[in-house]
Amino acid sequence: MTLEAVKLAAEANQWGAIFPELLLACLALALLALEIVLPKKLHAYIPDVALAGLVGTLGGLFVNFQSATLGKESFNGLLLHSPGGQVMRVFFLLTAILVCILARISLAKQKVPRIEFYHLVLIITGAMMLLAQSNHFVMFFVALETVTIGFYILVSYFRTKTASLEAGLKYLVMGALSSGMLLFGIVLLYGVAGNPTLPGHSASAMHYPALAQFLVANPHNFLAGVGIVLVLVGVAFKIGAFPFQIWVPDVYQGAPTPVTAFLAVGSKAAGFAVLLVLTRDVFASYDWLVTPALTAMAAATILFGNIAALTQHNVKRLIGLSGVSHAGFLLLGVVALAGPVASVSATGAIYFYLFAYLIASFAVFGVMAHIGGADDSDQTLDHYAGLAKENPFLATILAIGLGSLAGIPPLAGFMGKFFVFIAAFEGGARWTLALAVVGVVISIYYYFGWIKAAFFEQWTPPADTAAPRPSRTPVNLVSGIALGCLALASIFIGFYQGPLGHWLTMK
Amino acid sequence: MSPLPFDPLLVSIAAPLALALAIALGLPKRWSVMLAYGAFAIPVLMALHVWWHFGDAAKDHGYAFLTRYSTGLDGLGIGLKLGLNGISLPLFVLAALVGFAAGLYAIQSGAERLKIYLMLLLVMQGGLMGVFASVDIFFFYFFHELALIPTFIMVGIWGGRDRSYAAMKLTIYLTLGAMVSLLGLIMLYVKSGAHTFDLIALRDHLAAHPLAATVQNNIAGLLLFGLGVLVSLWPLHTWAPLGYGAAPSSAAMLHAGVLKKFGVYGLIQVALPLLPDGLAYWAHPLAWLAVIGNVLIVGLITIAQRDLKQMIGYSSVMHMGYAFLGIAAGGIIGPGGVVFLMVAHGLSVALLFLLATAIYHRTQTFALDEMGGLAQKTPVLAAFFVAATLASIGLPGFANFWGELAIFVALWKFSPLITALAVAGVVISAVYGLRSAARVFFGPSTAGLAMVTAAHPPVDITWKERFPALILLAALLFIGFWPKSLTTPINAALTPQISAKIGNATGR
Amino acid sequence: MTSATLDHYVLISALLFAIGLFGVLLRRNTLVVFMCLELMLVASTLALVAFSRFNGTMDGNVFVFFILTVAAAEVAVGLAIIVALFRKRQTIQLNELNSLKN
Amino acid sequence: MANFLFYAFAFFTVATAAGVVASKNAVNAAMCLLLSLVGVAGLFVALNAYLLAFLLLLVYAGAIVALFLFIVMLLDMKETESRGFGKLSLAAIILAAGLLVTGLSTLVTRGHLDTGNPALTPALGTDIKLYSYQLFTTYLLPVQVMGFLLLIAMLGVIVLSKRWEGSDDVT
Amino acid sequence: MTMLSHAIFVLILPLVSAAIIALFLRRSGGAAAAVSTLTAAAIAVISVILALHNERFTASTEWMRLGGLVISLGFKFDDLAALMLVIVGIVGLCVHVFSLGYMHDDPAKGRYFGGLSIFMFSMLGIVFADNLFMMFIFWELVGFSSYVLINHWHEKQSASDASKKAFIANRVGDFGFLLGIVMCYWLNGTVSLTELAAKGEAHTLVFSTLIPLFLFCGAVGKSAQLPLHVWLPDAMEGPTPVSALIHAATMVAAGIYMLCRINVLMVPAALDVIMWTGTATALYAALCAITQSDIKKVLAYSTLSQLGFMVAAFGLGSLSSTHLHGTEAHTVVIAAGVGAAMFHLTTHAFFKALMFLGSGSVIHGCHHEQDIFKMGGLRTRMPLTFWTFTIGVAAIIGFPYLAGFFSKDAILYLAFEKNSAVFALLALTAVLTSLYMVRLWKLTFLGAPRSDHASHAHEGGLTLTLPLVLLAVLSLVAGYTAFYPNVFSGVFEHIPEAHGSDHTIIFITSLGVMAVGASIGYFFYKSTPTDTLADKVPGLFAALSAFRNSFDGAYDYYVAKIQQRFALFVNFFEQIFLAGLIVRGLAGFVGLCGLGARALHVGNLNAYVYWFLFGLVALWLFATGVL
Repeated sequence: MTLEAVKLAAEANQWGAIFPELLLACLALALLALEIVLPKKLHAYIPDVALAGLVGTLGGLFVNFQSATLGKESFNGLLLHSPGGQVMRVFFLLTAILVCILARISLAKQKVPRIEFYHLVLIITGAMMLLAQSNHFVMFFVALETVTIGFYILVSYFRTKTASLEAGLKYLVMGALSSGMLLFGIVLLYGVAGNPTLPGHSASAMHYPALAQFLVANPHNFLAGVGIVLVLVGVAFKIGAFPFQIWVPDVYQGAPTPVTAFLAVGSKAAGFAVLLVLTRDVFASYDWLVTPALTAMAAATILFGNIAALTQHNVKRLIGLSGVSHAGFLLLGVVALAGPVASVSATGAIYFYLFAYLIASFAVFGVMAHIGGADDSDQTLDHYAGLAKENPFLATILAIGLGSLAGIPPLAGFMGKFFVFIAAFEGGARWTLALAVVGVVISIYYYFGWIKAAFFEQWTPPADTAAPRPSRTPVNLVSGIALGCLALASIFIGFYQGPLGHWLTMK
Repeated sequence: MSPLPFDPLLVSIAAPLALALAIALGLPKRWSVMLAYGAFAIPVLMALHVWWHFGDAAKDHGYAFLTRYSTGLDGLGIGLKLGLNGISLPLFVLAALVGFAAGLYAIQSGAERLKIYLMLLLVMQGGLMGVFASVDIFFFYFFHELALIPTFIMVGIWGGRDRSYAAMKLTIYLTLGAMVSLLGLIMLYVKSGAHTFDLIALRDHLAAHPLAATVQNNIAGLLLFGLGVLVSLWPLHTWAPLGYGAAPSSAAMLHAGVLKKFGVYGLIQVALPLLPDGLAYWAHPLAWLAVIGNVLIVGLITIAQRDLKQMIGYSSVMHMGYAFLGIAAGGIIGPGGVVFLMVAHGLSVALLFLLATAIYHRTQTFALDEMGGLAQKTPVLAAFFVAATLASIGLPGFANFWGELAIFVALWKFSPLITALAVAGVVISAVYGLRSAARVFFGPSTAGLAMVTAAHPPVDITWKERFPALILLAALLFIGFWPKSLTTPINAALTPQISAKIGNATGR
Repeated sequence: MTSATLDHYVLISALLFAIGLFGVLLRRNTLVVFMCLELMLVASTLALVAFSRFNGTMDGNVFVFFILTVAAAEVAVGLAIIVALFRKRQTIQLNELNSLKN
Repeated sequence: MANFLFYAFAFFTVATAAGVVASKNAVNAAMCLLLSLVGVAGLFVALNAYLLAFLLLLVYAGAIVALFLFIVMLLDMKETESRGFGKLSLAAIILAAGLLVTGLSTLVTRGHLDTGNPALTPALGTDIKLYSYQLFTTYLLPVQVMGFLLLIAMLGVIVLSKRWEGSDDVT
Repeated sequence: MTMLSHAIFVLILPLVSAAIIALFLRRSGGAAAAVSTLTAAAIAVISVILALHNERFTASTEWMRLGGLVISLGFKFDDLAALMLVIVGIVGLCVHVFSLGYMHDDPAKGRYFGGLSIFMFSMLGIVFADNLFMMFIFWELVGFSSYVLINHWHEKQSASDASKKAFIANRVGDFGFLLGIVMCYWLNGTVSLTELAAKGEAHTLVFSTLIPLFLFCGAVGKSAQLPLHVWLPDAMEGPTPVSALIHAATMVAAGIYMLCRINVLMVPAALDVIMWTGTATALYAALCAITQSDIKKVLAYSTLSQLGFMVAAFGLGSLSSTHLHGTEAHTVVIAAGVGAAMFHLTTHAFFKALMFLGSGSVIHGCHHEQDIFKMGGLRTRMPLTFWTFTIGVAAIIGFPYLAGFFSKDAILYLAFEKNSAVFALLALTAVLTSLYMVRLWKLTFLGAPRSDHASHAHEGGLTLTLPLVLLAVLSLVAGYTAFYPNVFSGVFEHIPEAHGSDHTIIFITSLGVMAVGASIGYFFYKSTPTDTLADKVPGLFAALSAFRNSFDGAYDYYVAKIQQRFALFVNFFEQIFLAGLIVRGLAGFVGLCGLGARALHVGNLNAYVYWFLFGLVALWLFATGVL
């Protein structure tokens, strides 16, 4: 081991390739520094710094979208900078921006520390971006745990509320459990793939390409199969797929609304980014194992998510369970990818779906943040009664967001579903697709029920004044613009897919 | 090409949508209302223009005025391709006319929150124009859904009795239909192997490489189920009367008059040329379902209705049965008759809904039992209503007759027994049609009506109501007296492809 | 007594993992549940080290570092949550912590 | 000798781990966890991973379990865990146990792994230099991320525990 | 102008008139009346010109084409059409003129005359139609105009009901008519009357018993044969001139006209059915007429009865007679059914229109009193009406050498030749006809007035009387075939004429039945305010009334007790079973599943951990294909 070797290995660490993540990290540190340096009255502007930094990073990423490292590995193969990775980076940055905007609304109603929240969001975002590009199980695990532990804190961030803490605890236990399973799966894969008596074994068995090579050489290894299933369980927890969705409503309800949004969109998308890479590139030769598992999971997830959301009255639980069903639809795309006849457009369809989901979800969460009071775990459909009369802007945004989530044309969500359905059909998931259609029909009931509450019903104060409706936060400029943009984007993308449409034929 | 410097089809889609967007972005009410006249009139002008020029226009596969706009999905074979053939042209004109009438009626209706009402109606109108102008199957579907959504909201906000339940039921039912038919379209897209939604390209491709029979059967089954829900094929129809009963008049006019035709239109435009064997496979079950369910059972149910609007809703369900029968009958006469009937029924049912609301404004009720003798006060309204009723029950002179006649003629070749049952439906429709007209208008005034009319002396049909009604009635009569105005393009569209493909009526 | 092979280590590791999982299932004291979760992580490290040893690769050993760090961070945050919750609710029994449900 | 060590530590580890699950008292459970970790450390030693064994004891036993004990003491719970299970949960427990046993036995019977001669495979875990080399070259990025992980963990604990002016915490 | 353009002009003219009235003259009844009447006059004049001009032609143009289905708008102007055209034209003009007076004070005169114009248009369409589709179209349209005109006084519940009934009964008939047309279209490839005739000549026609029977359904509806006759008596709710025009002279006769048009399609079995239907209708209606007290209803039933005669005549079919020319025997087949039916149609049109208008005059004079038991003594008060009416009565009962005498004789002779049972029944019917007509005549005009209205009755103006006179003249002369110019020979040469002993038999029979019936009618009935039959033989009267009402009763029972109940049941089924049990049930089931799924979120972490374990196992089982 010479110095040369060390140097060589160190040079493989191309820090320039992860400049957005680095920027986020620096920004996060800068926030903490600013909190110490700045006088108290200026603290109110620190979130704006975070927001501006995020927007700047996004801009930088756009400028450097076709970077030199695109398509190449970096950090000794820990990361792979794929086009999909770039797309997900943009996705997470957008998510973070919107979460920050939501946080400005929600945190204002709470007596909790502010700056740390943004710090955490930035770190988690960076970790998610790394996660989406990881090409090695160590990187994967570390980034994943960073995200997860960050979320433990965020979920229980409103520590003066029992609900938030309880949600935090539940997320902690379930998250740790799933991490344990995931880790054990990784370990098994590592152990099998490094086994010198097996063909195709590798010294760096946690490197995805090496592992994939090994799996191709050993298409029916039992332990590898167990490992793959355990890894899938870990990822399924993240995306909230049945039967690992059970935590979703409780945690979504208890978590602060911006965190719920972050979980629902960011965490779920991270799970899918990982699942996409794993099923498509790593576990491809185990499609005999992965496809039936994912198919069953997708079908059950769609059905369960929609059916369970049907009777919900608390909108946070409702949106959580509807998110479960969306995970099911996305899984349908993954199934199409993993199937024997891989669909060409599945990857792009999933990305498209994710973006449509992001736009629609944040529109809804944005409205929820305005409607919810200080105790934002208690937000029911009744709180929306008469919204259309009192605040037509929010009501319209809500309707567009929910419509897009429900998959009603001409909104973006419909296009997402449409592409995923095409992919699923190409991938041969016929019966699951049929179930998905049933799911869509069921979902209309609760989405429409929500719209109904906002548009068709009048607010009648309950007989007992014990539960007054929380007053609605007025819409400020930034969130107004953000929500307006989200709604318009939902419509616009529905009509004109533009460059996003090219993803669908992206390899 | 049309001699206009712009694409008339795109303009007729974009004009209403643009105004809708402008209203959404906060156009003042005065301007909204004023511009709405224009936005509803532009499609009519465009439609009449293309109709006039259709005969001379250059055609590709029977399609004139073809233009394609990319929306970024070229890789998937999806693009906004606009054009009209002999089947879509009549329906395009229908959509424009009924939309115009409904729009005019809505503008003067003075509905609560008129701006939003108009906005939704404009979205509907834009979508409808798009449905019939789209040559791309995806956009054909897309525009249908676009036009569908306002219906839900309009029923929910401006609806009548049971509006909440009706809106929900309508939404769920129609989503089911739309999703299942989407599934069928996706299956067609994937299985065809052409990887395009362009109808013309698909036709060419499938002519060279026809789909296997089982695949055709499956796709046709999905489409029939899905579109069957949308067109209220028995027993998937229960949303229709409820929804129409609750819907505000303009929404009901546009939905029952035009939007509902989407399903049948899809079967003729998409399934017939692309899936001939599949349709033939389902023809008998479909015909029996339509004749026993839609025509006879629903016909009897219509007789038993006590609510004017629900009755009209049921009658429209019944008439859709004839549309399915025509499709099952095949050949050129059957589907051609269906296209004819669609246009005619669209006009007549829209007229009926308009008049039903006009009646409501005078009687304050839709309950047939509480009405009577209104004709003494409002003779012209009565004349309009009777004319609309007679049109809808297929009196010669009105357009509906030709459609029904052609369908019966085609159907005999398919099955004389079914024809006999279907023709029996004509008697049933006469029973409920005349019964309702008599209940509302004729005979002595009822005590209830006298009370209402004492409070609000009923005026005869006003010009604000009369003008849209006249448009529809004139169109009905025009087509009724000059059927060739419709059959010439229909023949041109149906003859080349279909006579060769569907053999069960041997070219007749 | 046969010599300890990789299989033995994997078995022990799996056993530890299973015991941990069983503990999470069984116990109602949040702290003990948490301990059992740690047990599961430890089980993984054991397998990692064993694989690393028998396969003659280094990655596994290095991975253990990261796992230990993650475990430490997790415990810190977890215990903080548990303490905060205890201060609010005066209990850490799982079956009493169910204010979030339908 | 090595075999004896293995069996002894293995038995010890499993037994004490069972103790964690079985002990009534949280303190006992923590002590059992500690012992179990010692057992694992022993197994590490048997696998020639001396550094890791040391680290395990240091980090886990020294820091984590101590933290656990500290919290157990701090919270000073009077109530013990409610005992006894309903019929349903008893059935579920038995089923779960059955599943776990089945799973384990499947793993053992089907998951057999041949290895080369362990004597011939290099015991890389003994070489401390190798760890540092790997951590500072190949795995430099994860190490950096770990840094941030620890940072946010710290921050998180502060956020969750510190009293803030104006907060309506009650203790 | 060619004759074709005359024909087109005649057809279009009333449509234009109707359109003008509908669009512009709705409120100015006088102008509407003028337009409509002038139109009718023009029609009458041109009709006569067309008929007299010896040109017979066919012409057609494509109206609609859909694939192979071509529906053309055409003219088949032969002697048959010419005869019908003249009848329609003349009766139409008379009725228009009569209406000028009769409807003078009606507030909705515009609508009335518009309706009349529409009717003229539709009726002429039937007359001219050269194919069955076109005939069907105008067939429906006359139904529509009949509906409008019956419903003229729509504020009366009875008028509203009657119009509805008429339309629906006609629709039932049209159901069969349409099926017959469609069947003929597919079987013979054409529905053009000319082409069908040509095929018949060339013996390439495909026969089927069903086709004529289906087509006959149309005639049953329109010409009010059993069992669809029920609408005609009720149709008397319309203004009396309408009854004269539509429900006596022209529209109801369209069924017979149509049958004559499709004579080529007839087969013996179908003819038998037609014959018996006609006979039964004739007898039934005559029995019904005896107990009527409403002047118009008596005439309505008499119309029914006479239509029965015509239908029976058509059903009796053709006659072949052998003439000896030297040594060669020529067998000549004449379409005697067509001839007899059309002959009777012609004469009936005149005398029945006359009587209806006469009754209208009476009703007008008696201030809309229609009950004959409240009349009486009008002979002196309305002499012109009395005399013209008397001519009508004489004609219908077959008073020798009046119009009805010849045509009825022709039918009786045909029946005598072909079927003695029918002959007997028709003869019986003729007795009854004389009886009820004389009864009506006596009760209305003779004796003393039995009400104020009757005693103050007076003759109407010129517009009321002039048509009566014209029609009376026609009733006197229309029976002489020689009276007609030779232009109708295509029809009239088929009129069966009895010769020799047959002639004597028929003459005597005819005279006998007339005399018997008339005597009974004249001597039995007293000019009293109550029905003499009801007083003297109440059992018979009740039986006859019940017999008359039996059809209405049956239909009412069917509509109210069967159809309506079945509809309600189906509706109930739909609401409860389909919309309720299935749809709501499905929704409820999904909702229950939702509640179940919701209940799974128990909030307890331990329970959630089980999900993970079981989920892991399930996933494994799915993955490895066990599940």
